[in-house]
Amino acid sequence: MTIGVVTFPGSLDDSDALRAVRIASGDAVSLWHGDADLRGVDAVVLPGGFSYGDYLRCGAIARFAPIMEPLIDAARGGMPILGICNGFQVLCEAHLLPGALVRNDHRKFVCRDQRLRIENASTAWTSSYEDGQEIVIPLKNGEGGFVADDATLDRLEGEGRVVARYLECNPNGSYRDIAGVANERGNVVGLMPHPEHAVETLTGPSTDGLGFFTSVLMSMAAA
Amino acid sequence: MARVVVDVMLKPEILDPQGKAVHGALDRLGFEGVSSVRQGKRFEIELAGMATPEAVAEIEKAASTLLSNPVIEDFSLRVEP
Amino acid sequence: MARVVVDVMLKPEILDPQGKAVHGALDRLGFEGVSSVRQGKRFEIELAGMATPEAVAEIEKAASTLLSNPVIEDFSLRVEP
Amino acid sequence: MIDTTENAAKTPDHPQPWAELGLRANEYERVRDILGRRPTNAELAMYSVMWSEHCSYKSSKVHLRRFGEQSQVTPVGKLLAGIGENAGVVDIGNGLAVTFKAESHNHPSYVEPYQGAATGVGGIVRDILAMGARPVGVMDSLRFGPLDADDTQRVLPGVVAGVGGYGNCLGLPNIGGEVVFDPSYAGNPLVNALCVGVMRHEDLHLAKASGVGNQVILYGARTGGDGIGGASILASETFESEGPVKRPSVQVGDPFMEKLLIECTLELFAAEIIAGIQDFGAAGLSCATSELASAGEGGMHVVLDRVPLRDSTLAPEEILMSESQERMMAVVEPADVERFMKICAKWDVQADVVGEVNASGRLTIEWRGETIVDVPPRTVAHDGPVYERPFARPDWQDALQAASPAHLARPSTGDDLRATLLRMVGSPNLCSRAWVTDQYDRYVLGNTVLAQPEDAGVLRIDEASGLGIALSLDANGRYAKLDPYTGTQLALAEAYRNVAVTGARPVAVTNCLNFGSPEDPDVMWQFAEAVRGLADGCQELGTPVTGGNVSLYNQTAETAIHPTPVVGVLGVIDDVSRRIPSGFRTPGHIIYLLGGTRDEFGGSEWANVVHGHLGGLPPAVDFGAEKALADILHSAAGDGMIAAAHDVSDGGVAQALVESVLRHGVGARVWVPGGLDPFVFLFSESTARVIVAVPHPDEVRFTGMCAARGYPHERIGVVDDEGVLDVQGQFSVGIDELRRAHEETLPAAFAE
Ligand SMILES: Nc1ncnc2c1ncn2[C@@H]1O[C@H](COP(=O)(O)OP(=O)(O)O)[C@@H](O)[C@H]1O
Ligand SMILES: [Mg+2]
Repeated sequence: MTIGVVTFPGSLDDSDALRAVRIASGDAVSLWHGDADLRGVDAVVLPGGFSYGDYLRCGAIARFAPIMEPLIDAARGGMPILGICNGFQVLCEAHLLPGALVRNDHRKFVCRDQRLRIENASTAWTSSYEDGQEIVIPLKNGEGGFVADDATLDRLEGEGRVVARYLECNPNGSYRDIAGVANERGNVVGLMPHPEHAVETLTGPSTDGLGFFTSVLMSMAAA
Repeated sequence: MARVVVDVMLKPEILDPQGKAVHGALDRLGFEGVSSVRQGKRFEIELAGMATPEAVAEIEKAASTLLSNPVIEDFSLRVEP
Repeated sequence: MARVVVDVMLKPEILDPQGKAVHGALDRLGFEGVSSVRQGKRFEIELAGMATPEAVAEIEKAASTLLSNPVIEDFSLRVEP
Repeated sequence: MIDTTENAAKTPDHPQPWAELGLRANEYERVRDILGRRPTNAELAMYSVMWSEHCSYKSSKVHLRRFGEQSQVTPVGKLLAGIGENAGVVDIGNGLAVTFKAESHNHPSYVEPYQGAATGVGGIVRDILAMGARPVGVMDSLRFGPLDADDTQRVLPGVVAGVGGYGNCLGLPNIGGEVVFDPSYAGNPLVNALCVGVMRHEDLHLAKASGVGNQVILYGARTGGDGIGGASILASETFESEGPVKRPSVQVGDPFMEKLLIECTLELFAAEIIAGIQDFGAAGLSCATSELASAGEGGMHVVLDRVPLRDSTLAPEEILMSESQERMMAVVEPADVERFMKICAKWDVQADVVGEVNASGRLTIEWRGETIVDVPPRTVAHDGPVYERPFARPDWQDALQAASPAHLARPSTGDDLRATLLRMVGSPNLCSRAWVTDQYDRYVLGNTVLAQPEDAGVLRIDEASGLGIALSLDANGRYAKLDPYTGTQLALAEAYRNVAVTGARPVAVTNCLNFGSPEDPDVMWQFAEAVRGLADGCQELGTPVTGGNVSLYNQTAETAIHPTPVVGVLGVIDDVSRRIPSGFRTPGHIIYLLGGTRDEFGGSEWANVVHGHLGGLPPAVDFGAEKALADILHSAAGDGMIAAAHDVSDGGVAQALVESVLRHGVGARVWVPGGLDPFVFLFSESTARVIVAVPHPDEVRFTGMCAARGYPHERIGVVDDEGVLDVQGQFSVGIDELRRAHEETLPAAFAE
């Protein structure tokens, strides 16, 4: 099973995402933003960072990178895609996921160990968890406030597409404490916190993040 | 040579933490009588040529796809003399 | 009720990385004929009362101290009808 | 009209603004002597900026020589590069080397806090990159005026956002630093940034231009008019004496550009097509060209018209002085230029050949086809003026040292001690730094083993073997004011100890020396004492100084800041999985205090917080004890005998205990060792002490080791889960109450 990780100019957590794939026993493949080619991978991670410096709006410029064309097609065809932090922003800008991510309500960058509840353990990226399972993984963002209009939020809740929610503290002003959402089919997931930073006891606050990567490897193996 | 200015503001229903913070700071500094502050972005785009209708239409397209995100923002555009 | 708009732009000699990035993106997306892009901030300040000369003078002071840093930025202010 | 060398030779009496550019009359005369004519405007620009205090170290050089005279061998081997290079390089084994350095960006951060701090981080990162290393972490040491001062309210949030904004965007974990408040820094904040990088031995690139015919390539951002004169004028003059030629002197950073520059440069290194490289710091092209040429064996010719500009109206001397950020200069063999350009294009980095290495022995620069610079490069870059500034022990020093804290009223009852403790843990210098450090990404790159609020940052360097490094950055201006020699050694001792408590072996030192005006003999004495103290201390510890930075003229009017030598210590840890964390976690673990406690309150936080008092002598330094302590910690870490260790410094044992219980929210029962006064036990700042938590089964082995080495160790308590810190027979205080007192201060001060 191969999982590709896209490097945009300004991607920062790409090497971490590749490492997380390897620790989860997947084959990690590095993808380049300028190639309109997914190199035959089975799933893709859009990693965290500051693509194009996060100038303009986070993810707004990366969304037009050449690799996004085949990626958008693949996403529509059901390929598992995970956008972490900046990757989540890219997916929203590309309209693969609803809503948008805006400046934190306290206007500061925040880095903390964040408690989350997995609200939907049936997406391609969360099947290793239990519904309602609580996990702690790092969160770090300056523009992580998830916003959408009420109708969209109601629909997301109604369809079980809120994948994860913040517990104990809403770190960025996200509407309804939303930390991650999925598309209708559940193959595309966007998540503001960073599971790839919680895959080793030595460097993470837990190993709770590993489940995102094992989920997709297992679901692909089953398919 | 012409200049097109594009203003991008968050939609009224979206929380604007920066505007709110500026409002709070104005209050604390004793600037009274302000009822609300919103903060947005301003782009000054210099064209190499004239602001022909085609050129402006192009910028308008850029404004609605790249410079603003219609999910959360509105924009307005004007050609400066 | 009146609205005062304050535009804050980086001084011309100061590097504007955001404008540069936007310019690059416009080029790559095939929007041609743009010779430069500068990105700044726009503040929409709603006053509770009228835009009296005193009120505007107050906002002007805020613009030069709080809303902009004169070391790197210029601002312009206008009262909207 | 262009001021060519030919023109200069013909017009010897043409008046020049050397004074406005910061040159002294004798310095201007020396330039004329060197050239045998008056300098052109472009040459004047170069000499003035390169001979500024900031670039030439003209006041500090005679003292800094001490560091180079020391043994350049660390406990883990010889330095691969030492003082004189962009940054020192330490061999850490496995074919790997580490380079680290701190730099100040004090005045720019006062003028424009966000951009000043951001470009400070950017500058030090390029320094590390230019050594051939991949930057892997940053730290920041910050000092401000009083927490409640208006100016602190203005400066601090911007500085913190700037350090975070730039470092986070580069993808470098921030692994530690300092935040200190003191009235002496009002109007004179200190912003010191450190970067650490890693390379394989063979990748060490030293800054020099050699090989006749090699091409000189400028790559990165375009050159603009920002920061012109910043080096000579911003950093080397006091605020009041701003002369007439000041241009807008602040630079704006573009961290995205820098991120591309890093990746591009690393790819160029990997392709082995870089013969020499130099970062652009203060003094821009003047500095890069003259330093490269001076360090090589030949000469260099530069065509200034080829420098890509952001502002086409710039004059040649302005181009030479511009401090535009995010630029580098490389020397490349002609056959490799095409590959060089290709790699730059991949990363969207502009690159232009602007010159060539030749055998002339001179640096020549042409503009519009005419020669505007023709100088021996060494005279610009390396043979600047050197001053033996007068220095003398200040006449107030004796009185200050005589004002001992012995007469200050001390808390005597348990209730008084409890109230003192709560007041101290919430005071500006002892309260939680989370409001600051939560704005920094400590996770990126996935190798951060320890970061704030741990005593030192620990990074994994080699995933296969677990080889890693530890770093701490410390200073105490109050101690240094009381006695700059000892105060500097105390900073060294604390940084050394902070590294040691992680289980790492301290091996090498860097510094950033922040002082007032060198023209004030009092300040110059402080500086000389600080250097002497650091050099002697490093000698005793066997940890050489590998490099550093000096920032002078940190003063408003006649008042200088406290002398503030910031010391960084690098440690090596063979296996990061053996690191010792700092917080108590497990009930039942036994708490030991290692080291002896004396009645030492000169310069202490207690005297500061409770009495607003600064006087007497700082705590005594004992490097022998520090070494013995570090050895014990290193062995104990290797054997897994210690579950947690925390350095005892500002605020004493009380502060260390509070931080240890709050880390994971456990409780502890503590008793005052026999023969010690409870107040002295809790709040004295005696050195060479740490508290450790030892699992019961390891206790005998551990105490046996301490006893065998003759190191004082006292069983002072036990970790529990009762939710209180209980000092038996004195007082007890709930963890929740402690947490509130500790964590509320900064958020309350910067609430909107
Ligand atoms: N400006 C800063 N940037 C990053 N980390 C910081 C900063 N200030 C303090 N810290 C971290 O917060 C923790 C507590 O700081 P401090 O009490 O000064 O440590 P110590 O006294 O052990 O040197 C340490 O881990 C330190 O590295
Ligand atoms: Mg410490």
